[in-house]
Formats: sequence, C-alpha cells, structure tokens
Amino acid sequence: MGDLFVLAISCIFINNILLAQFLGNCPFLGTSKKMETAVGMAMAVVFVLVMAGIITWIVDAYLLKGLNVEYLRTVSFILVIASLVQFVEMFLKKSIPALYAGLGIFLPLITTNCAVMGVCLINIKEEYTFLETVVSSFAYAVGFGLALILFAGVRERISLARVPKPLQDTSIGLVTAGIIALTFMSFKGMV
Amino acid sequence: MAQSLAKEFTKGLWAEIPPFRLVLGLCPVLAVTKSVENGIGMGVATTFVLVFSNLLISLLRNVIPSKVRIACFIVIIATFVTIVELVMQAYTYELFLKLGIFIPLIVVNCIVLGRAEAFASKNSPVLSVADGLGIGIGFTLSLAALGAVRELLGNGTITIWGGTPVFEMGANFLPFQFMIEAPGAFVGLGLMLCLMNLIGKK
Amino acid sequence: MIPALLFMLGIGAVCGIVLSLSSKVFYVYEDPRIALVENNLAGANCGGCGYAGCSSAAEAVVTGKAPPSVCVISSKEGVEAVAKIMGVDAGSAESPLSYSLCEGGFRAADKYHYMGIPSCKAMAASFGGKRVCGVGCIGLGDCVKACQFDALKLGPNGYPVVNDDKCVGCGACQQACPKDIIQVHTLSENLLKFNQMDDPLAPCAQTCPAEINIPRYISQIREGKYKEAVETIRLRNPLPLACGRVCPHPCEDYCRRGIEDEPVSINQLKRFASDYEMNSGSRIPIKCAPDSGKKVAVIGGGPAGLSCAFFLRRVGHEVNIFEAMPKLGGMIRYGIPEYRLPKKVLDWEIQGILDLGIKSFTNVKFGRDFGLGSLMASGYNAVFLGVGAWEDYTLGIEGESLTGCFTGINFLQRIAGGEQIELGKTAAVVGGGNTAVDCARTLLRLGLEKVYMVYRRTRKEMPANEVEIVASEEEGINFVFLAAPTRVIGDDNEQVTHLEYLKMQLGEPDASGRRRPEPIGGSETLLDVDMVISAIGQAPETEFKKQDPNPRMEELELTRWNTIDNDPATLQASIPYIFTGGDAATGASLVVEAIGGGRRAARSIDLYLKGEPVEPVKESLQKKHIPESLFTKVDGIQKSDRAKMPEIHVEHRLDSMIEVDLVLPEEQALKEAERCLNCCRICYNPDTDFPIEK
Amino acid sequence: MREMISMIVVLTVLTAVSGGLLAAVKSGTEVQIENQILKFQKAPAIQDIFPEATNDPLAERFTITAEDISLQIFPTKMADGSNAIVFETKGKGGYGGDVGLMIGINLETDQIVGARVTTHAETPGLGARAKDDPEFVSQFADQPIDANLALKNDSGTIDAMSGATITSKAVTLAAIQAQELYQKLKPEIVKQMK
Repeated sequence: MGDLFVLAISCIFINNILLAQFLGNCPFLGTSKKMETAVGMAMAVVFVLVMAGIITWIVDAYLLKGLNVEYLRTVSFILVIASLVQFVEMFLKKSIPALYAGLGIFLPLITTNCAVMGVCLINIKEEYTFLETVVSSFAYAVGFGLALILFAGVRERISLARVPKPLQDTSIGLVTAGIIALTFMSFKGMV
Repeated sequence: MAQSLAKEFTKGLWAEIPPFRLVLGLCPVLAVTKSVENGIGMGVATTFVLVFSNLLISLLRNVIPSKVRIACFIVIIATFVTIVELVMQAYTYELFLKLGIFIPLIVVNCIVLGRAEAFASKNSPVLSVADGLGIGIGFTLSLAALGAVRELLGNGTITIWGGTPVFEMGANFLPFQFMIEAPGAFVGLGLMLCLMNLIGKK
Repeated sequence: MIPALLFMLGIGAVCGIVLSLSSKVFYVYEDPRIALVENNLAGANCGGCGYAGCSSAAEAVVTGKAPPSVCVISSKEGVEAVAKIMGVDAGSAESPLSYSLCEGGFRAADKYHYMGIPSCKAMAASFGGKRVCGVGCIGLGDCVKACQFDALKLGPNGYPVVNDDKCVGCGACQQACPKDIIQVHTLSENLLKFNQMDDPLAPCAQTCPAEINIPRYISQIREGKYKEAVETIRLRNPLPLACGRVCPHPCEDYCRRGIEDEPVSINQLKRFASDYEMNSGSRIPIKCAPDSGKKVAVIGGGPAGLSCAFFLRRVGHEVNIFEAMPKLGGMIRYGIPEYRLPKKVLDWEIQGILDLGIKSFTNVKFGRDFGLGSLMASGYNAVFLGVGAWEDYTLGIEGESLTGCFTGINFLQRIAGGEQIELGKTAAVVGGGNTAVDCARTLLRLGLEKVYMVYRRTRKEMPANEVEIVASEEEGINFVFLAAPTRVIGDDNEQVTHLEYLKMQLGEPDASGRRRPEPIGGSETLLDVDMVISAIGQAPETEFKKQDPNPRMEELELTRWNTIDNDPATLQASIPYIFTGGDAATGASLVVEAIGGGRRAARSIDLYLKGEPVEPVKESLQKKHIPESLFTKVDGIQKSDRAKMPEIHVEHRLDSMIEVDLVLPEEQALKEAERCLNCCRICYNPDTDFPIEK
Repeated sequence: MREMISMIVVLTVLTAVSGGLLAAVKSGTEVQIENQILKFQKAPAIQDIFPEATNDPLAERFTITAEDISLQIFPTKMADGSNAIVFETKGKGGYGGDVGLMIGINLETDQIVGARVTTHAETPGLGARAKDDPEFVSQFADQPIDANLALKNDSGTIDAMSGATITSKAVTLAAIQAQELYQKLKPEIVKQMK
C-alpha cells in the first residue's frame, strides 16, 4: 500500500508527465488558454488514461507477451487506444449526452495525445503489475491535469499583461511552462 | 509539376516549418533536444516515417473508408515507426537509448498524422513524398537548432555525431545547467519561437 | 511470423468490428456537413485551432463560428474543400470581418483618472471603464494586442480601426474586448443587425425607421468618400434615391444640432450621395453572401417588398418578386407623382436591386393568378406579404359615385399608369395628407384652373410633409381649412357640380393630441367644383384572402383595420412561414417605415430559413430612444445656416411633371456635412473649442 | 452494411499486412539487436567489474534454466586465472521501476568482485544516481556471498545514498536476490562451465 502511495506521488510530482517527461505538450499548450477548457481536458485525460492503461496492460500481458510479439507493441497499442477513444466518444454521445458535452468533445484530442500512449508504454517498460498500472495511470493523469490547470490559471493572468508582440501567445506560454517546470524540479528531492 | 513539387518541398523549410510555424509535435522537440545529435537523430527518424507514411497513405487514399480513416492511418504510421525503432535498435543503439520512449511516440506526433490527413490523403504520391520530405527536413533543422542552443549553453559543446564535439566553449565557460534540464527546453523553445516571430514580421 | 500475422489480424478485426458496430449502434444524427468538413480538416486532433479536436472544429465551421481556414495544418486545398462543403467558393466565402462600433474615442469624457495596468479588461473591472459613456470603447487596445494579423490599430481618435484587407475574422479581438465594442460578423450579420439599447448610436440613427447609420455616411461625405457613403446607406436602405426625395426625415427632428440651431439636412445629404452614384454613370457593386439554397417569394414589389427582397438576396437567399401592377415600385411608383420622384430615377434604382439576381413577375395578382398552394408547390420556403395599402377610404357621404368623383390613390395610380382621365376645370381634394397634396399638385400640373384642398383641421395639423405644403402654397393651391364635406352635389347628367361642407371649429385636444374639430351647426357652404378627390387614407386590399382557394389561407389573421395581423417585433404573420411588412402590416405609413419593415421581415425570414427560432431583437430599440442620448442642451454650437434645397422656380413647374426638388451642389453638400456634429451615443463634436464637461 | 464490411476488411487487411511486414523486419534485425544490447548494456558493466578479464565473456555466455528461473551467465577468467561469473538481477524499485544490477562473483572464493547498476535511466532521478555514484556500489565489492547486504536502516551493512533511499534499497534488493540465486544455482553453473 505504501509503495503504491509513493508510486502515485512520484508520478504526479517528480516525474510529472508534462513538465518532466515532456509528454502531451500539444494539448498542454492548445487547451490551456482558458481555465474551462483546461478542466474539461484534464478530466477527459484522467478518464481515458486509466482505461487505456488497463486495456493496454491486458493486451501486453496476455497477447503480446503470450505470443512473443512484443515488437508489435507500438502498433497494437495505438490502434487499441484510437479505437477505444473513438468507441467511448460514440458511446457517450449516444448514451450520456450530458457527460459528452462536458468531456466528450475533448476525447478526439486524446487520440494523438502522446501522454496517453507514453504512459501505457512506461507502464509496460517499468514492468508494473496490474494494480501498479492502474495507480500509475491515474496518477500520471492527475499530474497532467494538475500541471494543465495550474498553467491555464497562469495563462489567463498573462493574457492581461502587456507582452511584447513577438513573445505573445505560444512563445510566452512556453517560457511560463519552463518556469512552472522549474518549480516542479524541486519535487525531485521528495523520494 | 516541377514547380509545385518544389513548392511543396520548400514550404516545410520555412513557410510552414514545424514546430515554429506549425506549433505541433512539441513533445519530442522538448524532450530530445539535449544535444544536436539527439535532435538530428529524432528528426531523421521522423522524416523517414513522414515520407513513407505519406507515400503509402497517398497510394491508399482511395481505398480507405472514411470512418476508419484515422485508425488506418495510425496503423500505417505505427508500422513505419516500429520499423524505425527496430532498425535504430539494431544499428544505432546508443541513440536509440537516448531517444528512448520518444521513438515509439512518433506515432502520436501530430505532425505526422497531420500531414497524412491534410496532405497525403488528398494528393498524389509524388507530391506527398515531397511534402513529407520538406516538412521532415524542416523539423530536423528545428530540432538541431534547438539542440544546438541547449547543448551549447547547457554543456558548452556542440556534437553533431559520434560523441566528439565539433565545437567547444573555452575552459572558462561555465555550463548553464538549466538549459539541459526540462525548464530549459520550454524556455529555449519559447525564446526561439519569439525570435522566429521577430524575423517573420519583416 | 505467423503469430505476428495472426495477432495483428485479430486486433485489426476486433477494432474494425467494434468501431463499425458502434458507429451503427451509437448513431446520433448530426448535420452531415460536420462529417464532411471534418474529413477535410487535418484530423490530427492537435487542438492547435483552439477547438477540442477536429470534430469540434468541424462543428464550429458548420455553425459558422469558425472560418473554413480554421485548421492550422490544413493546406490551401483543404481550406477550399471545406469552403466548398459549406456551399461556397473559398474566394467568395462570406468571411467575417471585425467592426469597431464606438466612434467616441477621445471625445468621450472621463469619469475618473485611471492609473492601473494598461488593459481594457482590467479597467473595465472598475466601473466599466473610465469613460462616461457606458458602452463606449475603453481605448487601451486589448483588441489590438489580441490581433495576430496586424489588422487592428488604435486610430488617432482613440478607438480601434480595422484594416479590412488584413482582418481574417478570427474573432480574437471580439473576445478580448470587455465592452463588445469590437465585433466580428459577416456581411449578412451586419445587414440584418438591428438597433439595440446598448449600441453606440446617435439620436438621428435611433430615430430613422430604416436604422441607417447617419453620422457615418455624413462623415464619409465630408471626407469626400461618396461611394462609401452610399454603401453605408445601402446597408440599411436599398432605395436611397427614392427615400432621398420623398422621406419626411423624422431623423432630423432628433438632430442634436437642432436643439440649439437648425437641424442638419440629413435627407438632402442622402439624396446628394445617392444622386452622385446615379449621375456617375456606373453602379457601385453590391456584395452578396453565397447562395443558401433557400427560396423566398416576395408578394408585392413596393418599398417593403423591394427592401425585403434586397436584404434576403444579399444574405444569400433566392428571391422572386410577384407584383400585381405592370411595373415594380408599388406606392412609390403609382402613389408618388412624377414631379416628386421621376420614374426614370425609380427605374434606375429598382434595376440595381434586380441586378442582384432577383427575378420579378409583374401583372400577377396574389389570390387571383396564384396562391399559397402554388407557391408552396414551387418550392418556396417562406413568403413575404407586402401588398401595401391600396384601398382608399371613402368619405361615406352622399353623391360619392357621381362622375368626377375619385379616390386619391386610385387617381394617382391611374395618372401614373398613363391613363387618360376626363378632367374638369376646378377640383376639391379632401384630406390633409401627402396623398391629398400629391393629388392637388398633380391636378394643377394637369391644367386645372383652380384646386381646393378641403381639410377638417388647420394647416398646423396637416400630416403632409411641410415642404409639400409650402410647395403647394407656392403653386397656388387654395386651402379650405376647418371644413368637413357633407355632400357631393351633381347635375342631371350625374356630373359633379358642387361640394357641400360644414364649417368646423377646434375643440378640446383628442387622444392624438390634436384638437378635435367640431362642426358648427347650420354652416353648410357650397364649393363650386366639377371634380372631387377624396384622399383621406388607405387600408390594405385583402381580396386575396377570399380568392385563394388554399384552405390554409383561413389561418391568416387580419386586424380590424384590415392589415395583416403580425408580431410587430418579428413581422411574422399567423401562418409561420408568412411574414409581412410595410403598409400591409402597419396601415398606410412612410416609405422609410416600409423599408425598415422589409429589412426586419428579412431578418425574421432568414432566421426561419435557418431553422432558428424567430425571436425579436434583444433589447430592441424599435420605436424607442436611448434616454441618455437625448440632450436638452448642447454646448459649443455656433449657429450656421442649413443648406437650402434648390428647386425649380414655381413659374416653370406647372407646365409639366418635371421634378421640382433638386439635388444640393457638391460644395453645399460638403458644407452641410460639416454642420453634422458627428454624434455618437453621448459624444459629439462641438463647433467651438468649448470644453466638453469632464 | 457494405460500408461496415469494407471498414472491417480494410482495417483487418491493413493490420495483417503491417504485422507480416514487421515480423519480417524483426526477424531480419533480431540478431543484430541482441548483439547491440549485449554490447551497450552488459559489456561496459562486465568491463567495469573485471577490467582484466582474459576471455570474452560475451561470446561465452550461456543461459541456465532451473525451475522457473532463466538466467544469463557471463563466465569470466580473472587475471589470476580463477573463474568468475557475471549476471544481472533486478531490484524492485519503490517508484519509477526496477533497478538492474550486474554483479560479478568469484566462483573460487564465493566473493562478490564488484557490482554495477545497468538500468538505463529513462526516468530522470531513478538509477541515474546509483550509476553516477561509484561510492555506493563499491560497498558491494569484496563482500562474502553470505554477507548481509541490506541497508543499515534495515539492519544491514550498506550505507544508503543520501536523498535516494528508495533507489538504494532497490539496489540492495537486487544484490540480495543475486546472493540467493547464486547460492541456489552454483552447482548448475559450475557444471555448465566445464
């Protein structure tokens, strides 16, 4: 239990997926202009990442390893994730439109979110057990959400500031992300 | 024909050079540009995938049903990514280790899928290859440039290939460790983007 | 090799089956264009466009929130393909443009001294900004900062100026503006925009029934940009030539200069600009939105119908006009005599409207030659019923059917149609409105020796335009005020010989504020005339309701004045796809009122065709004024003479139907334009350097 | 319906072709990849532990399978002629994954010759310090095979790296596992070496 907690903490803070591992940066910059969007995206990532983590772990443990075709990991994972996301999107749209309105519209963004694919690959590489996979997927997603929401908050403020023209928008966003990443570096001593 | 071929090729080198003009595919840009060598390696791998997936998707563009379009494109791209992964593992193992997880993640690089959808699925194979090559080389150049800046400031060297630096700052140079770390990647890219905006404004 | 093959085969098949099945099971209807557009976006789901993935972006394109060029990766071909799906060419696609509404700028006084960070958003947080005007621009340029395309700059007057060539209509400025001063909309949205309580409008622009942006076109005239001035007018009024001649210009009553001085001669400036276009020999091209594929029937080719058709066409709908008379124009052709509005001018103006691609069918009468059923069968999606008010009220007195008795509109219409009418030598025209004056002045021009105007009240109460009354006095019309006709007397041949009337005196003011005329008993007087024309008002002619065999016609409600019952805010009739406007909706009224009504109906029809609820304009300023914009005194005004309208000398008028009123010469028009204070909601330019109250 | 079938068929065929293609590439590069892994991951560690080896441990490698354990052994001839072996074990990491430890043991004396952390750090922080901190791994050198290699915190003899307790623990776990494996498999190893 304690180990799982340490794992969770390290996934959220020390190895923060956005700021330390550099995964999922396109939506990080794309959806952080508004707090509202950032929150929606964060929730959607938590949802999909946990599901994708579980399914890819199963595919890996029982199919890839079983058939001794580990080199097909990339192809099969991405196909499974893409199909899963598309399926969830269709399902939510039809069955739970309220949830779809909140989260669903962000789902397509997740197909090509390397955070999802990246975490699934990390789970396998680190040879996590099933339980650890669930925890790490969830924790990485929470870390993603945390960084995204923090960043969105800062960006909303920045939009008020007078920024030199060439530095505006993405440029200042990246510099800001750098400073946030700097603060996250201080978590390294935690474990 | 030759003209449009040249046009499709050159646009990736300046007018639409990723990730500066097209702010996409940031993850590898940020993660692997600790040195010029890494940057070039990643760029070449991406270019390979871009060119071949563009070619294949362009050839198959009329066969693939639109509803499973994304799934099909992804499979094609992932296949080439895996080939790159295996080949790199076999012949440039050190680089493979350095680029690590970002090789398989070329699959989800928005640039690759973006070009597949935006260009290859609508254009002839020849043009698609030109487009892929142009964008890929542009991407490689960007990665190398960012890698050079970060390596120079963070390590005091510039290493193009094989471990021996082609350029070294004097002994008095105190490496700016920050640039090699994660925050340096963000800040470096942000400032380079700013520079591009300045130049582009003319 | 075999396991790999089998594995991938299996996983591919599973994914394929799951996806294809769920696409059937979880099928949700959505606009098919969304899928088509999405197919042409880059599909990378990168979020670079600011929307959450390609399908959201596609939806935004289809709903018009995003331009076809929304995708940041898409190639030029992709943009063109998207534009094509949206039913338009990429080139002619209706691209939204940014408009700055506020024209106050530095003219606006400050409420307080602001020392915070230079951001509109920040300043708006404290009492909505420092400027006194509640809706005006803050002027710190958040919009300029937001613009990625260098299309905006803060102009010398302290409000943002848009460079149309650079603007791509991305909407960033609109989002940045805390005051809604800068708005991004398409030409269509602009054409169908109506005055609202929080618009920065000068009092004249609030008053104009057609809602023309008067200060803007006057300042354009002042700058010599006559073409732009005409375009500004055409955003609201398709008939500036006609209006410039016959409009009684209610706007001038609210002119802020008029509080201290004579009001600006707004209507003459409008006529100046539009005559300038006509006399220039070429037409200013009129932009239309791409075709929508929807078809509307406009019944009645009068000012309301023409206006409705003009705006519907400009926002992209197919419009056909059906007209009962031989030519288009309605009341302005048949009810307004040649000497006020030459037919040549009207023809030129109407041709310009038809040139937009509007088809017209004349000599076809609704109810008689075609009906609702045939319209629906021909694929029309909506109907505008602007049949006007053509049925003259009769006096209801004895002898009205004698030879030599006519009714006003009927008489004017027959004259305008070129009919030869047997005329007498002396005539009495009963009524005090424009129709009565038109009849009287026409009769003079037809060679009658003596024309009386018989009116129940006095000159002060006459509803006709002042200029018309003055002109008729000059031309020698004999006025018989305070007279109520009681009988028309004829001879044995049923020919009119006299009109008998009772003298009246003015009593207490009635509900309309006019003093009620009361008859003086036993004051019967005879007027020696051989023609009597009664021009005391008209009502719509609604014969079609009985003639049309379509049972649906039953549902069309009429009011007790025989007008078509409608919601005055939307002009929708009791049958949802029928809209109305002009005299048919309001009873006899002004041309400019009909033009405004036609545009209002066009807005409702456009909403109806798009499948959106036909709702009134929010916070509409219809027949209202913004209280804070109505001043009781205006500082810093130096009196200056209002331009006098040039006209043909009275001696030369009566021989023919030649146009009496002339256009202002350029020099005078420029001088008159200088008199305009260029008002906004509360800002204006004083003539002197009189300090505006800070 | 036709559309559905075409969806399934296209996707299936495509994935199958992809699978076949990749299998072909894989079989073409398999040997080369294995060599690369040995060369870049194992060889430096072996080189570090036995700088004076007189044979080629990579070439002479063999695999022992006993019960459900499969272990790759790299036999070494030390400069003094005594036989030694190197093998790799994994220590469970507290976070961020396992730590690989190459451990060299002298077959004659049953003494640990040296140890090196092998795991390539993909996740910053983990393993990297153990690799960069020769002080820490040098504590394992010359320890007898039955020494208590637990951390001092866990009443053992090894000093943890300051600020990296969990990583240190993972390394000691790997070392302890190596001890166990060695003791269990020694007879088998010796037999194979002959």
